[in-house]
Amino acid sequence: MTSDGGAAVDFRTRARKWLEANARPTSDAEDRPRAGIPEAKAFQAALYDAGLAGITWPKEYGGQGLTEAEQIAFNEESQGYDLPTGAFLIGIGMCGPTVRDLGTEELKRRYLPPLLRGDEIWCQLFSEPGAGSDVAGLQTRAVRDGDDWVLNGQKVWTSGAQYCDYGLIIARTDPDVPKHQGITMFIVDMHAPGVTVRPLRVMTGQSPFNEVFFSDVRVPADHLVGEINNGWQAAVVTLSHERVSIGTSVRPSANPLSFASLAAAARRTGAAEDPVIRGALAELYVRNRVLDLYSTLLKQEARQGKDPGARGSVAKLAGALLASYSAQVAAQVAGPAAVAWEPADEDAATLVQAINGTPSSGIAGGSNEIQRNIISERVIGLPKEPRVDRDIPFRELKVGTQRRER
Amino acid sequence: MTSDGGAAVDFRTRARKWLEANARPTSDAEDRPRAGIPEAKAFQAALYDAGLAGITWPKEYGGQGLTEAEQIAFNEESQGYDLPTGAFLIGIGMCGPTVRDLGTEELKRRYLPPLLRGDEIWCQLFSEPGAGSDVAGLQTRAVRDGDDWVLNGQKVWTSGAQYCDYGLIIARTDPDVPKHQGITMFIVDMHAPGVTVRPLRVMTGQSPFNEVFFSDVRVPADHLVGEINNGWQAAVVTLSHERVSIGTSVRPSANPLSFASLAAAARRTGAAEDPVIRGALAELYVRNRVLDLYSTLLKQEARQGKDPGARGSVAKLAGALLASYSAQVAAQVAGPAAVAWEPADEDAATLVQAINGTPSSGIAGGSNEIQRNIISERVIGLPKEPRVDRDIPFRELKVGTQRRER
Amino acid sequence: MELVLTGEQEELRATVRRFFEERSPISRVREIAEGDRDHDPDLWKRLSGELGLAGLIVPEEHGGAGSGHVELAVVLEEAGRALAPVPYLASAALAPAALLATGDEKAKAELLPGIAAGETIATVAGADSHVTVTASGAGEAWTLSGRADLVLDGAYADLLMVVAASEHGTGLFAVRADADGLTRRRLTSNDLTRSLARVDFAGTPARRLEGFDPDHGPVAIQAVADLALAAEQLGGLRRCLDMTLEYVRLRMQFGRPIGSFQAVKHACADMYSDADMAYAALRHAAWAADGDPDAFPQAAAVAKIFCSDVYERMTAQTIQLHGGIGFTWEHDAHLYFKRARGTAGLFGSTARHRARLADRLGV
Amino acid sequence: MELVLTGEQEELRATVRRFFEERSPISRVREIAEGDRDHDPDLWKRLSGELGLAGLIVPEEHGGAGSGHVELAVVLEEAGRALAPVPYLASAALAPAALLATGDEKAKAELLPGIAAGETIATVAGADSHVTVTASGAGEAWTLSGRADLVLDGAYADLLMVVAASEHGTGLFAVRADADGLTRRRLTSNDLTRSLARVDFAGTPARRLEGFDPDHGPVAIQAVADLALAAEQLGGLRRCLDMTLEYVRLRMQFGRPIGSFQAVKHACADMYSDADMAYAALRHAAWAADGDPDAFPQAAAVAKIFCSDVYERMTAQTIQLHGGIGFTWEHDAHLYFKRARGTAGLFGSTARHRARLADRLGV
Repeated sequence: MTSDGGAAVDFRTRARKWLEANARPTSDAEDRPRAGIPEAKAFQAALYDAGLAGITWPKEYGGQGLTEAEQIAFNEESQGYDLPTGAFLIGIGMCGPTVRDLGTEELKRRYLPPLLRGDEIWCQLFSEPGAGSDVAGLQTRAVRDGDDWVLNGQKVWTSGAQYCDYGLIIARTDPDVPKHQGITMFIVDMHAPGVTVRPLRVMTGQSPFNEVFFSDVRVPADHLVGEINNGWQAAVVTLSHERVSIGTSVRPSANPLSFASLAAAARRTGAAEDPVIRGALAELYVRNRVLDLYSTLLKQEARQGKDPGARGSVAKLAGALLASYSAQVAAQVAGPAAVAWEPADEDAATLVQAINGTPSSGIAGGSNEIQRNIISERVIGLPKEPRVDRDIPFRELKVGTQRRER
Repeated sequence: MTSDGGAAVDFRTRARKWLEANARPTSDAEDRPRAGIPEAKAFQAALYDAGLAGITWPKEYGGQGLTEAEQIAFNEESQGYDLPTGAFLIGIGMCGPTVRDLGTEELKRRYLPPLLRGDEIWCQLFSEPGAGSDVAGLQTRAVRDGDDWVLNGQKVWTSGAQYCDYGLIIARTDPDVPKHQGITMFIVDMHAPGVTVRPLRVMTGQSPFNEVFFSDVRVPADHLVGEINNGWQAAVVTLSHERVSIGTSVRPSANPLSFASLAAAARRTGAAEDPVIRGALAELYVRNRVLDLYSTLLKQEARQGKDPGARGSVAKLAGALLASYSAQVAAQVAGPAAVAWEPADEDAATLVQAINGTPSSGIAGGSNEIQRNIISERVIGLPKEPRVDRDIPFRELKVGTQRRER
Repeated sequence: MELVLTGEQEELRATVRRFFEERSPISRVREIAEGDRDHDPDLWKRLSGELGLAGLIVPEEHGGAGSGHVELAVVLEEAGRALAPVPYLASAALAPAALLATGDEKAKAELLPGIAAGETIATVAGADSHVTVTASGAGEAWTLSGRADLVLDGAYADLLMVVAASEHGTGLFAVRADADGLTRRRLTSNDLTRSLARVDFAGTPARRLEGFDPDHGPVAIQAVADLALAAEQLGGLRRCLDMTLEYVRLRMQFGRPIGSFQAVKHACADMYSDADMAYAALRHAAWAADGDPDAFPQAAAVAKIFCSDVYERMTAQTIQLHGGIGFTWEHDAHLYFKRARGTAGLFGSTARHRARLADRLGV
Repeated sequence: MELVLTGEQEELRATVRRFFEERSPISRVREIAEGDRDHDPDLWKRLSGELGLAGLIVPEEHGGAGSGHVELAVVLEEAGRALAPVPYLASAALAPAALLATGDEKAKAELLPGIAAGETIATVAGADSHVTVTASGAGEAWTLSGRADLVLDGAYADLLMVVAASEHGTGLFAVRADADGLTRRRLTSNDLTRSLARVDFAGTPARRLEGFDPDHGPVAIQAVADLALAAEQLGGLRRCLDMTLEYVRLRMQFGRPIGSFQAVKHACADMYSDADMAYAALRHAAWAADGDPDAFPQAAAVAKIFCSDVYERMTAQTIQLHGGIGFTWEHDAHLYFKRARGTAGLFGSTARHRARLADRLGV
C-alpha cells in the first residue's frame, strides 16, 4: 500500500527503525501511565535530533525540508505507536505554521526551531467567554504603549496553558471599525507578568482546559504576527492549519465509547444477548466505520490533488453526532452500572466519565450549528443569512451575555 | 363527567335522542361505504331542521343562538357516531365564521343559513403554487371593472372544489404596496364562468385536493368580505377559526397507522414476537397517548378560560412527527409486505397507502418549519428573524420558483 | 379525567418552589453533593416539619395530610426542579405507597406516623418489580437473603421496605437499619445529587407485612415509583427549558441574541413542545393514581417513558445551546444532565419499561 | 484501500449517465411504471448491446467485459439515479455473482454468454441468505419445492438461479422460465419502477450447479446483492440531494430563497453530509469486492445498512423541503421515496442486516 520513491523508502526505513527503538507500541498503552511533560519534551527532542520532526518544514527554521511523501511515510509508520506528542500538537500543527506563513524572519528564526524540538510549548488563545461561535466578537484589548502593546482581557478553553511557554493570541486593536477589521495577532510570553492561568473544571470533573487572564501584559511590538488589524485573516490561517492538523493527528488510544470497547463490555455483562442492544451495537459499528472511511476518502482525494475544501466540517459534525450516539449505546450496554457503581469499579467510572464528556463534542472546535453553517454555505454554496453585524463599529456591538451583575 | 346546567341538559337529551335515531355508530363505519355528497347534504339538512346545526350561531343567520355549553354537549354526545359532515367542515368551521365576523349584513343573511343547512357547500381558496408557507405572497389578481371585480390566477390544495358552490378567496388588489397590504377577500361563485377545477393527484395515487384556475371570473363588488386591501387580516381570522375547528373536529375512523391497527397487524404476522418491534410499538403507543393527553389538556385549559394561544402548533407539529414515526413502525411491522404484495391483499395496499400519505403531515396546514417558527416566536416569544420583504412593494418581490419555461 | 391543577394545587407549587429557592439554592445543593453527603438533614427537617410534606399521602389517621397523588406530584416536580437533597421520593412516596399497598393495619399504625413526621426516613428496595431478594420463614420469623441494587437513600434510611420472593409468592418486608446481616454500601452515583446504595441481606431478620397481594402489590409500588420519578423529571426538565430560554435571549453572537437564529429557535421550539407534552403526560398519571386506579400503572409507565426521553434530550440540548459555558462544572446544566441519565435508569430502564408496556398492552 | 475512482471509472459514469438521460428520461420511466410493464426492453437492449454493460463482471472468456465491482457499482449508481426500468441488478449483478460463486465451468460456459449479451434475463431467488425453497434429488435429477418472495424481475426472467436447501446443505439451482411446476406472479410493488415477483416451486425440475460452497456461496451472493442495492440507493439519494439543492436555491418565500433560511440550510447540510459519507461507504464496499474479498461481505453490509437509512431520510426530507409540490404525483420525489422504502426492505430488512452484522462482529 506504500508507493514511495527511492529517497522516501530510505526515510521510511529510518523512521521505522527509530520508532522501533524509541517509541512504545499502542498495545502497551493501557498498562502504562500517560507521559508527563518532561518525558514528552525528552521524546520530542530525541525525535527532532533524529531528523524526524518538522519533516516538511524548511531547514532554516529547524525542519527537514522534505516532502509530503515523507510525512505520510512517517505517519503510516507511527500508526502502531503511542507517541507522547500531544502537548506539541497545537504548537506544531497550528501556531508554528501560522508563524511560518505570516511571521517576520526574526520571529521564525527565534521561535520555530525550539518549537519543533519541543523545548518550548505553545498554546492558542482565541476563544473568550463572550466570543464562542462568534470568535471575531472578542473583547481582549491590545493598546500600543511605546515599544510595546499592552494586553488586557480574558481567554478561555486554552489547552495546556499551565505548561506552555508561548501563546498565539488575537486581541482587539481598533474598536472603532467593524469587528473583523480591528483585530491583531501577537506572540505572547506565557511567563510574562500579568498572565494568570486558572484551570477550568468541566462537567466530567476533569480540568483539561484553562482560563487565561491578561492584566497589563506587555508584548514587544515586533511580536506581532501579520499586519496590524489584519489578525482575523491570520486567525483564519491558524484555523485552516487546525483542520489539516486534526485530519492527521494520532488517534486516542482505548476509547471506552468505541464499538470494540462497548461490544466487549456487552459480552461481559450479558447485555449482548438483548436483541435491541445487539442492533444498537451493530449500528454503532456502522457509523464508526463509515466515518473512518469518509476520513480516508478525504485524505485519498487530497493526495490526488482534490481540495477537500470545508468538507472537514462534515467529518467534524458526524464525529459529534457519533459521540452522542455512542453515549446512548454505552448507557444501554452498561445499564444500572451507568447510574451508580461500587467506588472501586474503575470500568464503570471510566465509562461514565466518557459519557459525561460527550456533550463537548458538539461544541468544542466549532459547534454543530457552526459546522452546519459552514457545510451549507461553503460546501453547498447556499446563500448566507442576512448579517446584522458586518458594518457596525465593534464598539457599538453587543457581545456575549453582558448580563448585569446580580 | 358532564356538568351541564338545566337547559343544556334538555339540549343534551334532545341531541342524544336525535343521534340515536339518525346517525350511525362509529363501530359500523368499516362495514359501510363513505357517504356521498347527496347523502351528506340530506343528513346536514335534517340536523339543521332538528335544531342541531349552528348551535352557537345567531338565530338571524340560521343558528340556534345557544352557548358553548350546548356545543360541547353535542360534541360529547356525537362522539360515538360517524357523522357524514366532512364536506361541510370548511364551510361551517372556517368560511362561515369569517363571513359572520366580517361580512355585510346582506352577505350574512344570504349565505349563512344555506351554509349551515348544507344546501350550499364552501371551500377555501388561499394557497397558490407560488405561495405555500408564504401565503401572503399570493399572485392571483383581482381588478375592478365597473360593478365587478375580475379574478385571474390559480389556487391549489383546495379540498372539495369539485362539489363546492362557493369559495372564500383572497386575491391581490394592489401590487404596489407591501405584500400584506394589497390583498382583498371575496366570496366567489364556484359555478361562475371562467372557474376551472382540476383534481390534483398526490403521491398516494389519490386526488383529495384540486387546483382551481380563474380566468376572467367576475365577482360582484358587494361580495367583498371585510375591507378592500384588508384581506390579510381577514385571512388571519379564517385561519384562527381553522385552529379551533381542527381542535373540535371528528376523528378519522380506522387509521391503519394507529397503535391499535399496527399492534393487531404485528400479532397477526408474528412481528410482535420481535423485541425490537415490541419496543417500537410500545413507543408508538406512548407518543400517541401523550399527544391525545396534550390535546385534552389544551381543551380543559381553554374551558377554564386559559387561552391556548399558539400552543395548537405544538400539537400540530407533534402530530406530524408522530405520523412519520408511525410510518416507520408500520414498515417494520409489515416487513416484506410493505415492499410488494399480492394484488388482492387489500390490507397491505391500505397500509402502504397510509405510509405513502405521511409526508403530507409535515407540510399540509403549515409545515413543520412554520410550526416551529410559530412556537418559538408566538409561544416562547423569541425574537423574529430579520425580514427582508416587509417594506418592499409586492411588484418588486420575487415569489415562488419563477423558473423559466424549459 | 382532570389535567388542570386547581388553584390550591398551584398555590402548593408556589409555596414549595419558594421554600426550595430559599432553603435549598443550588449553591447549597452543590455543597451537599460535592461534600459527598447523603442528604441535607436540616432541609428535610423543615420540609417535613414546617411544611408537613413528608406525610402528604399518608392518611390523616396515621398522622399524614391525606392528600392525593396530584399534590404529591407537584411537590416532587419542585424537588426535581431544585435537585433538592432530601429523601422525599423514597420516604414520602415509595415507602408510604408500599405500606398502603398492604392490608397490615398494625404495621401502618406503627410505621406511618414516624414516616409522616419525617422522623423515620424510609425507602423501598425492589420498587421496580425486579425482585432479587428472597425471604424464608413463617409467621413472625422471617429472614431475607440476596442483594438489592440502586436503592434510593438506602445507605442511611432508618427503615427499608423490601419486596422479596418467598414460597408464598412475592411479599413485602420491613427491615430496620440496625438489623443483623444487613450490609449497605453507598455507591458512587453519577448524579451527585442522589444517594444510591447497594444493600445485601444475609439471613437478615425481617417483618412480613400482611395483606400484600403478590400480583398487584409490586405493580402498585412500581406505579408510584414511575409517577414519582416522572414528576421529578418533569420539574428538572422544565427548569432546563427555563434556563435555556433565558440564556438564548441574553447571549449575543454575531450581533444578535442567539435565540434569533432559526436553528436555535427551532431547537427551542422542540424543547418547549417536549416539555409541554411531558407536562400533560405527568398530569394524567398523577390524576389517574386516585381518579382511575386501574389505568394508573399504565399511565405512570407512559409518563416515565416519555419524561425520561424528554429529560435526556432536554439536558443534552441545554448544554448544546449554552455552548462552552454549559459544559463547565460551575454551570448547573451538568447536574441536570446527570440527573436525567440517572433517573432514566432507575426502577428499570426505558427499554425495560417499553417491553413491559408492550406486555401490558397485549402486543 | 482505494476509494477514489480512476479517470476511466468517472468516464464510465458520465457515459452511463448520459445514456440514461437520453434513453430513459423520467417521462419514459413513468410510462413504463404506470403502464404496469415489467421493464423497458428497448432500453435493456441498448444497455446490453450498444454499451455492452450486461456482462460487465462476466469474465471475458464467457463473453463479458471482465471488469470489476467498482465499475459495476458505478453503473448501478446511475441506474438507481435514473430509476432505469431494466433488470440490471438482477441479471448483470446477482445472476453472474451466483454463477461465479460456483465451480461449475460447464454451467458458466453455457449460461454466462447469454446473460452477458443481455439475451438471457436472469435473476436469483433467495439472494438474501433466507432460504425458503427446498431441493430434493440426486445427480442431474433435482426438483424444487417452496416459495421465494420478492424475487427481483422474477415474473419475466428467462432464467432463475435459486438458492435452495437440500440434504447436502444449501445449493444453487438453475430453473428455466418454462419449467414445469413453476408459478410466478408479479406482485403489486409500492416502488412502481421495480418489478417483483412471488415464485412458487412445486416439484419444479432444476439443474444443480457444481462446486457451490453451502456456507460461503450464499454469503457471496448476499454480499453482491448488498453492494448492488447500496449502489442503486447511493445513485438515487444523490439525485434527491441534487434536486433538493436546486429547488431551495430557486424557491422564493418571504422574499428570500428558502435555501437562505437557517433551518433549511441545516437540513441541507445534514443531507449533504449523509450523502457524502454514504459515497465513502459504497466506494469501500465496491473496492473490497475485488480488493479485499474476506472483508467484502461485512463492507457490503455496512454500505447497505448505511445507504438504506440515508436514502429513507433523504427522500423524506426531499419531499419536506419541496413542500406541497413534492407531495404531488407529478413530481419525481415520490418515485424515489417509494424506491427508498422498497430497497431498504429487499434482501433482508435493515434490522435483520444489523442483527447479522452483530453476529459477524462477534457481539
